[in-house]
Amino acid sequence: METITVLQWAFDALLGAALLGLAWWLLDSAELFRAIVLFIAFGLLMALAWVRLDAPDVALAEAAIGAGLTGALLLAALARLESKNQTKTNHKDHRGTEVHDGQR
Amino acid sequence: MSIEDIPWGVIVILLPLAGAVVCFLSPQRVSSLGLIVALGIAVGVAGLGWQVVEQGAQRYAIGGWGAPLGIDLYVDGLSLSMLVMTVLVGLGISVYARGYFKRDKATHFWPLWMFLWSALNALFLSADIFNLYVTLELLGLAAVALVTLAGGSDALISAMRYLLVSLLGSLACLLGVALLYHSFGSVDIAILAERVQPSPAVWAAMGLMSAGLLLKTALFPLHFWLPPAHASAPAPVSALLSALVVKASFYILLRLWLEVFPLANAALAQLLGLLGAVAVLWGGLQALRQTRLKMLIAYSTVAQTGYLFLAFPLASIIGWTGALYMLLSHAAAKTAMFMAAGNILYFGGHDRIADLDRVVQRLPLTISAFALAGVSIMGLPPSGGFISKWLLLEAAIRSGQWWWGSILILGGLLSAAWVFKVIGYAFTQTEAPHESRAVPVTMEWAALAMAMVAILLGLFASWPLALMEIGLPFGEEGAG
Amino acid sequence: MTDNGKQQMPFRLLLAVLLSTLAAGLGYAVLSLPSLAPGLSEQVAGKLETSGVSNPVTAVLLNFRAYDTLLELGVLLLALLGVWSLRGLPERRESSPGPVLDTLSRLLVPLLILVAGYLLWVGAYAPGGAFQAGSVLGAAGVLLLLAGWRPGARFAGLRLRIALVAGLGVFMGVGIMLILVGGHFLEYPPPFAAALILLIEAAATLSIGLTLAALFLGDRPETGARR
Amino acid sequence: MNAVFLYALVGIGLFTLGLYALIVYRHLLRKILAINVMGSGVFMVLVALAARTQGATPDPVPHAMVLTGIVIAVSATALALALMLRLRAETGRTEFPEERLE
Repeated sequence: METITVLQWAFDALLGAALLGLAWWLLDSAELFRAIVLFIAFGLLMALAWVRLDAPDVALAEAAIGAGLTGALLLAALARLESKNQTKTNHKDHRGTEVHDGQR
Repeated sequence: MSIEDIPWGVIVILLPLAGAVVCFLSPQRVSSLGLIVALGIAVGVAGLGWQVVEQGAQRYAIGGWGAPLGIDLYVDGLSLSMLVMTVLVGLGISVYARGYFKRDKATHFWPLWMFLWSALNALFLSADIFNLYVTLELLGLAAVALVTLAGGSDALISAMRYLLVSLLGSLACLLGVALLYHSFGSVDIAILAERVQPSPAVWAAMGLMSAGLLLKTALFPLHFWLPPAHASAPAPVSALLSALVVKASFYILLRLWLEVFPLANAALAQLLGLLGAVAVLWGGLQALRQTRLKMLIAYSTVAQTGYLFLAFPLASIIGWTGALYMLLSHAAAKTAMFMAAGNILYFGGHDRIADLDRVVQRLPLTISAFALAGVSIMGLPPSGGFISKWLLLEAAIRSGQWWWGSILILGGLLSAAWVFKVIGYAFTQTEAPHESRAVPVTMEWAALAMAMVAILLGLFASWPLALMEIGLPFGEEGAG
Repeated sequence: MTDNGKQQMPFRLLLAVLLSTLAAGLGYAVLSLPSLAPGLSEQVAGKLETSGVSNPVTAVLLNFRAYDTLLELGVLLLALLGVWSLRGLPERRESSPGPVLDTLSRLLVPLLILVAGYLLWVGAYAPGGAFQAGSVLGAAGVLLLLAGWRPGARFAGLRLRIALVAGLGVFMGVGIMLILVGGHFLEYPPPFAAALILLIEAAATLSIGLTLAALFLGDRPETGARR
Repeated sequence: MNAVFLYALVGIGLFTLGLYALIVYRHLLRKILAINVMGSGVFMVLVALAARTQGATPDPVPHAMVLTGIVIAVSATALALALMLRLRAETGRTEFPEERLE
């Protein structure tokens, strides 16, 4: 019994520290791509924390929305930011064909 | 179900929400649909008003559960005044927007505006602080999306800043809500008011929620985001933001301050009053310095918001009433001013004050609207602005803090200076020739009608004043 | 980007000091709360019988505080309207999905739809419900979009819009119907509560999933058809 | 102090950390990430303190509130990202103009 509580304590403390550390790391990372990947990892750790706090409903939603969909949104936005970076001029001409592809 | 039992409050929230859905589904007929919904909301608010006048303040338990388990709607004189203000401004804006927004813009404007209206009504009726957070988010996102309709880099930059500020404010509020819920086991305002005890958590909640709401209300020095956002939005949206959206967060602050945080100490109230006074002077001076009409009007909103906070150090029924009256008459007058600016922009394609070029001859109704609204903003009789300043002055003298009264007079002088500056340029001929296009008549009349509302608030003050007292939102005489 | 675009050092230090004070104050406030507080758990447990579901979180979300959830569906739809009103987003980099992603999506999408249905169903008595199900459905949509699928003209018009507002529409419709039969707004009669909640959740799941996928896509599907 | 308060304090930490990053970093994507971290912090406070019940099951009301909050957060994030992309397309920048101190 004793060891279990100690272990739980250690786990909670570790998880809390990891959350704070990961938050700092992701916000301060020089590269945006890495920041987003770390954010997704942060979301997954949050889900773990929700499980520890007996909130399985929140854990599910966090894993699916917080980490999953928000992560996908962020990565898609970053891809668009960078695609704009590389092909700034010829993108407009490109556009029409792409839209037609999409219609099929 | 008899007519007394019709839940008008629910109708007033759902009607614009359903309107948003219908406008989204049928983009071809948005303007007509929107106007019909607006009229429906007017009927709903009239029904609710009748109920409140006849039966006093009302509470409605959604889902039949009742607080603390469920969410309640609550309407008294204060919330009813806000709803009536929203309907008056909303009808004006709806008529105006029919002329202002063309095809594609209109299909985007109407559903967003309906969402915004629904959020406002839900906010003014909510008795539950978590629900208030949800309505705040709904309101903030709708407002940001509306600002972006203007297109262009100015509008996009200020919309982005507005969005971040709005989210920050809401999150601060939500943390406050969390602390209050975990202190007292309820998010219902009335129950919190009964249970609240001074404690570190309550202080922290008060600080967080006040800071978040002050940021959203744009009280000096947290006003930095407001002038660019309000100035770069399309004119009807600027009117909505200045007249209604800023007032919504002030309303929540007022409710919390009156009910949940009455233990707030006098020093904090003095601080809010001081910031309000600085806002009046700073906003007025900045307005005077602007070269663009819409930017000028936006800075005037910073100043006029300042007046609202003068009521906090006075803390008397008459002071609160004065602030509420200021809120209502500013809503009408500022709507008229932004509409007038929109007309000028629509007409000449620019809003440079120095190049107004005898616009008074071309748009006489518009300039009359601007001037009449100016009367109320300056606080001259007979206008709503005058009544509110009179009430605030009386409260200042009664509480022995006459110096707040001097702010009212100084602020009025600053407003007078910029109103006359603009009107002066409207009479002056400039050399620069410019193209012009005809302004739809409805847009001119809408501006004039809103200005008339601001004046009528001064001529018939007794009716709105009686309305505000229903349910004693500001407490009883002697208790304040 | 050497300092990844930060403000100047003295400003950052001052801010760090200020915010540490804020954190200390807030931390003190949190620690001052009593270590035992039931909140509303007893009331929820007391009324759970009549709520129509046995998962207390679902009961709160779809019955006791259903009004919040209704407005929240409004927020989701509003965000999509806001994104759609911003025309001219930069185009995404369209790369051909490749055989792996293509096969993966063929395998995973039906599975995800199945999982969404399962989560929707168990939400009544176990962790799960409309939001979790909707977001899994949204993930399926994202996967389809990544694999290069785009809504064709058949889906992009009114049908898509109806599906997007289904959750909010059914929610409001049920609420109003309950007023018309003499109750309060969203006051489910206990015998019908389970069925009504499932109906609302099913519509909400569809709308949430589609809205999330549409938010991922960004541009309004019809604009492509018109140009 | 028990684990409940530990997590609540972590929540406060995330809130302030996010606030710091929101003010200090200029790139809009970082500001959006910062807002999300702040939000996670608030949700953490809400859920952690809900576990202060006598029995095994925590108070479900804050859990429901957080579910609502998560959906609102993803909606706001989506809008913010689209606005950022639009801003980039219009002005070529992903930061606010210099002169204003955020």
